[in-house]
Amino acid sequence: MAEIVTLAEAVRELVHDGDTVALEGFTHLIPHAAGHELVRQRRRELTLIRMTPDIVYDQLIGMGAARKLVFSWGGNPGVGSLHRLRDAVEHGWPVPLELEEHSHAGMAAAYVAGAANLPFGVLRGYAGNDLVERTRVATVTCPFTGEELAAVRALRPDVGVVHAQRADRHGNVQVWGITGVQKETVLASRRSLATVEEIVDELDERPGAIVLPSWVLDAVAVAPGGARPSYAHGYYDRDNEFYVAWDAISRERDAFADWMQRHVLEAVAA
Amino acid sequence: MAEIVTLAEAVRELVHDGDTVALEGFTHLIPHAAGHELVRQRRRELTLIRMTPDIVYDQLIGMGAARKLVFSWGGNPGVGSLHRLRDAVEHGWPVPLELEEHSHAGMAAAYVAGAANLPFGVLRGYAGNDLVERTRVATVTCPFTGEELAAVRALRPDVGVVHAQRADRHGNVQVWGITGVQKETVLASRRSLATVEEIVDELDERPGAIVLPSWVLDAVAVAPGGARPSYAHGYYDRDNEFYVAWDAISRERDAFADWMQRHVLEAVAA
Amino acid sequence: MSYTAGAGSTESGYSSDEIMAVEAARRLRNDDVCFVGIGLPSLAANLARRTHAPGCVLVYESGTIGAKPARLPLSIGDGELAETADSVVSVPEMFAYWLQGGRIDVGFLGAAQIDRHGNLNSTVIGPYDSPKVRLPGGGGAPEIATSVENVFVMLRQTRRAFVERLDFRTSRGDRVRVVVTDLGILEPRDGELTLVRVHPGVRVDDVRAATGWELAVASDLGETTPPTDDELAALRTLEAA
Amino acid sequence: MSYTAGAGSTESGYSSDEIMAVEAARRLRNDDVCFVGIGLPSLAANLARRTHAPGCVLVYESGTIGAKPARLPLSIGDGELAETADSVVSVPEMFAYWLQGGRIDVGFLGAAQIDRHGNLNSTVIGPYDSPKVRLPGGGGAPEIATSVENVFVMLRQTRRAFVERLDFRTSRGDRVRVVVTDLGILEPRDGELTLVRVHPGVRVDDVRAATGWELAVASDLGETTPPTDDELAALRTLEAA
Repeated sequence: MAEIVTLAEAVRELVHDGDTVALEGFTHLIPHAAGHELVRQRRRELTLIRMTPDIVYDQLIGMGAARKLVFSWGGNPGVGSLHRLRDAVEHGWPVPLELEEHSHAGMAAAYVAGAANLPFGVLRGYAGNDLVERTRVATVTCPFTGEELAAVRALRPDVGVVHAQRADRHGNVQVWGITGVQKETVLASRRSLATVEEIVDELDERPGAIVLPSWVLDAVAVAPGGARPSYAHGYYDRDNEFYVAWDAISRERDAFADWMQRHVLEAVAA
Repeated sequence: MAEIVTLAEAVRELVHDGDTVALEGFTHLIPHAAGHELVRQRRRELTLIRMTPDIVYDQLIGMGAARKLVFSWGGNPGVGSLHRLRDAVEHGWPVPLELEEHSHAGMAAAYVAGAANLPFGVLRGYAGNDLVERTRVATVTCPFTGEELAAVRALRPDVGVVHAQRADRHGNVQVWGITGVQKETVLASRRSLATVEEIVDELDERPGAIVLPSWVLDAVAVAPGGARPSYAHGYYDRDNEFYVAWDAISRERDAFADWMQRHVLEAVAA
Repeated sequence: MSYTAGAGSTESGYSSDEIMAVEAARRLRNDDVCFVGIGLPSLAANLARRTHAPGCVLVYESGTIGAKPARLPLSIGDGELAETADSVVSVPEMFAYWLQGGRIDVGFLGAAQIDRHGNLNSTVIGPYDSPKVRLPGGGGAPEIATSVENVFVMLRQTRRAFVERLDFRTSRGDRVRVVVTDLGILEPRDGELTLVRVHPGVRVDDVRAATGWELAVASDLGETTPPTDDELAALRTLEAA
Repeated sequence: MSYTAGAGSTESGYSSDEIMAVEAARRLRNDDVCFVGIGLPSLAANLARRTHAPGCVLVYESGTIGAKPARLPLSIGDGELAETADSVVSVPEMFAYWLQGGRIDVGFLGAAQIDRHGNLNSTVIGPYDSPKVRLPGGGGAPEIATSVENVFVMLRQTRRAFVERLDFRTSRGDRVRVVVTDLGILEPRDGELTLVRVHPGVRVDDVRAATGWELAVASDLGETTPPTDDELAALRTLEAA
């Protein structure tokens, strides 16, 4: 059963230095508030997993929280590069960053395998490209047809973190709109945290909603606006202007550090 | 794009003698009307696939439509045996029936593989039982951990048939309530048919609904009550009494044949 | 899985089905997530929810997670299960993420035959290729037996069912924690199902006579606590709904 | 995939982005199911829906199937895509059932580098382990390139982008049917990308100068039909929304 706690408590309890942590949310419901709490609590040596590392991972990487990134597309969607990610990869600043790079299809299959308690996932993928030499991909042979397919090792993060619209008082969590790989992230992870916009008495039905039962989560924390500048369908829109603005904020190390100091380190946890 | 046609036309066009046909619907939305049309059109030598062959498959088997059954649980839920299935297996009446027997988990994985265009599915299954010698299960070794897992050959039916609540005039089909393996059945099959309770102008949103886009279906046919004695969530309830009554109707060959003559062969197609 | 609903009221004021349901229900804990079949398992799990274990989560293989039916369903896919569930998932997801994913604490199984190791047969009586009786088959059982932590078996005890040698092994028995029968309770001890409780009024010899192998009996054999008035009242309310 | 939105209006009354979007849109058919990236591909696909191909189905990798956005999304997961979609599925389902499942007719790709065989690099400039420029990476591209029937590439033509040898091969080129650039149209002929059309006002030598390999030019080289007034009007309405 999920305990309903503060975000600061949840992060303190669930995430330790050196952990493998997945903060997921495919464009929608990206858990920014949880990422900022990791920064405030000065987590280090994390292996960060995320299909689409974007601003929140740029921030974590720029603050030196990560030693490794497992990902499939690392950019600022619709804008361009992530400058802190590039600085870490290109110049090892502030600390070197090891990469484990996948395709979206491969990473999705790896999450599915993790959620399904399988050691590997199978896909028609990684064919005829150089990724296969750079990532943990193997080959399996179909025992019926002899065809060779790609195998990816299951993702089993120490901690999975997602943001969702709301929870009830038992800690059952409801998500709607684009649900991405949130369910797989929670089910594949050893421990899991959902931040939510609000807690309500009753999760009345919403079209397209999925429910993560309380008993698959360890903690639920209220974090209103916790996805910003990403969005929470039905609560607030994506702050497209901030995504564009991030390009300038993050380009120089000093400007980035100033921004983080003012907007994250000196901010109060939800 | 799905064509909206009569059930008789759809079956005539899509299902041929000797085809491999899956009529799915897990307890809910079982495509009885489509099964009856297969009986009326006297299809023969079918390989019938279904996780839970129940009354409609008992009827098809008793009428001699099938030469093979691929399944994982063949009974009358909450009641007992399927007498026509038993008669075919135990006495070869009216024609011998070959069995390919799975577990639910194995068959679900095989449908998923079919829908995902993979030649096989992987599961932790078929362990320590005699099924493995009786079915098409193989072993794959995890290239990362060395663990051995079960592999099932993908299901790729010639025709997949499902029943759903409704379609719009473009042939987009909406299903809600227990959705079973309906999506996988349609996506795994070379040709597919959805029967629906009704056609509406607009598929307004329903909690828990999935939509099968028109362009993954070949035909949509209106068949009001087409799941009876199974049920259509939001339209009519399961006819539990008929499930109980079927035990007596189906026990003797003559009584069964009479019932089929009166209720299926002499009935008019929807 | 299907269970025959044969009741058969006894002089003691409750039927053998009722004591089976009560005994199984007592073994469910408030924080258990339970994979429920139709018939006695569903009765037992719903009874537990109405008595000591209101938090017990019922999962039906049709995809309904956290179902809270007011009436007992006839099938594992009745509409009420979907209407009252916290979440309804597809059947492939149910078997991959929830069962195989290790999310289920307790799974109920029935069968036509059981052996002393808790292995079960729900496939066929006689040879597979020329069966005397073709049974419905495994369904969810093969993987329930290997994916849940605790398997509870509910089965009427007869020599035809409790056999020295199965005609077919549908599921393995190594996670069977208890076998609840109409005569008593068996639990694995030293790798073999052992009679640990008899129901009130049942003699050990009755149980031996209903078992096709030489039955091990626990040195600390006890008697089942009869269903309480509260348990019976809750059970009958449930059955009447 | 991200595309730089650099417009650059020409004397001819339309920008190079506009002719690229129009030329890509013209190649979409009314019954195509199209996997759309952000930027120019999204512009092209939405333009096709508003002109000759209203039935064209837009699929975004975020899981939105049949999205009908009124405004152009900035990301592939904007809320409007979910709101207007026929169906929203999970990301794993999108890649397994829909892309790998062979349900998509046309996929758009961009890249930082392309070679004469249509192989693409969107991963890194320079050596992988000590890159000059670390690019965002493959995302959906590696499997789009092998799972859809027809790959359409949209890319501004420069010697830096059209290279003799990729620094990294992110996706293979054997399903690339057309490369739409700001200078013209390339199609594979005899296993090599060949210039088959130049845009109005562009000379073949301009295209050669912007290509890092010795460019093959079709013997039947033609000129692109300029965007019509209707196309430009629809495009600008879309961009202004």
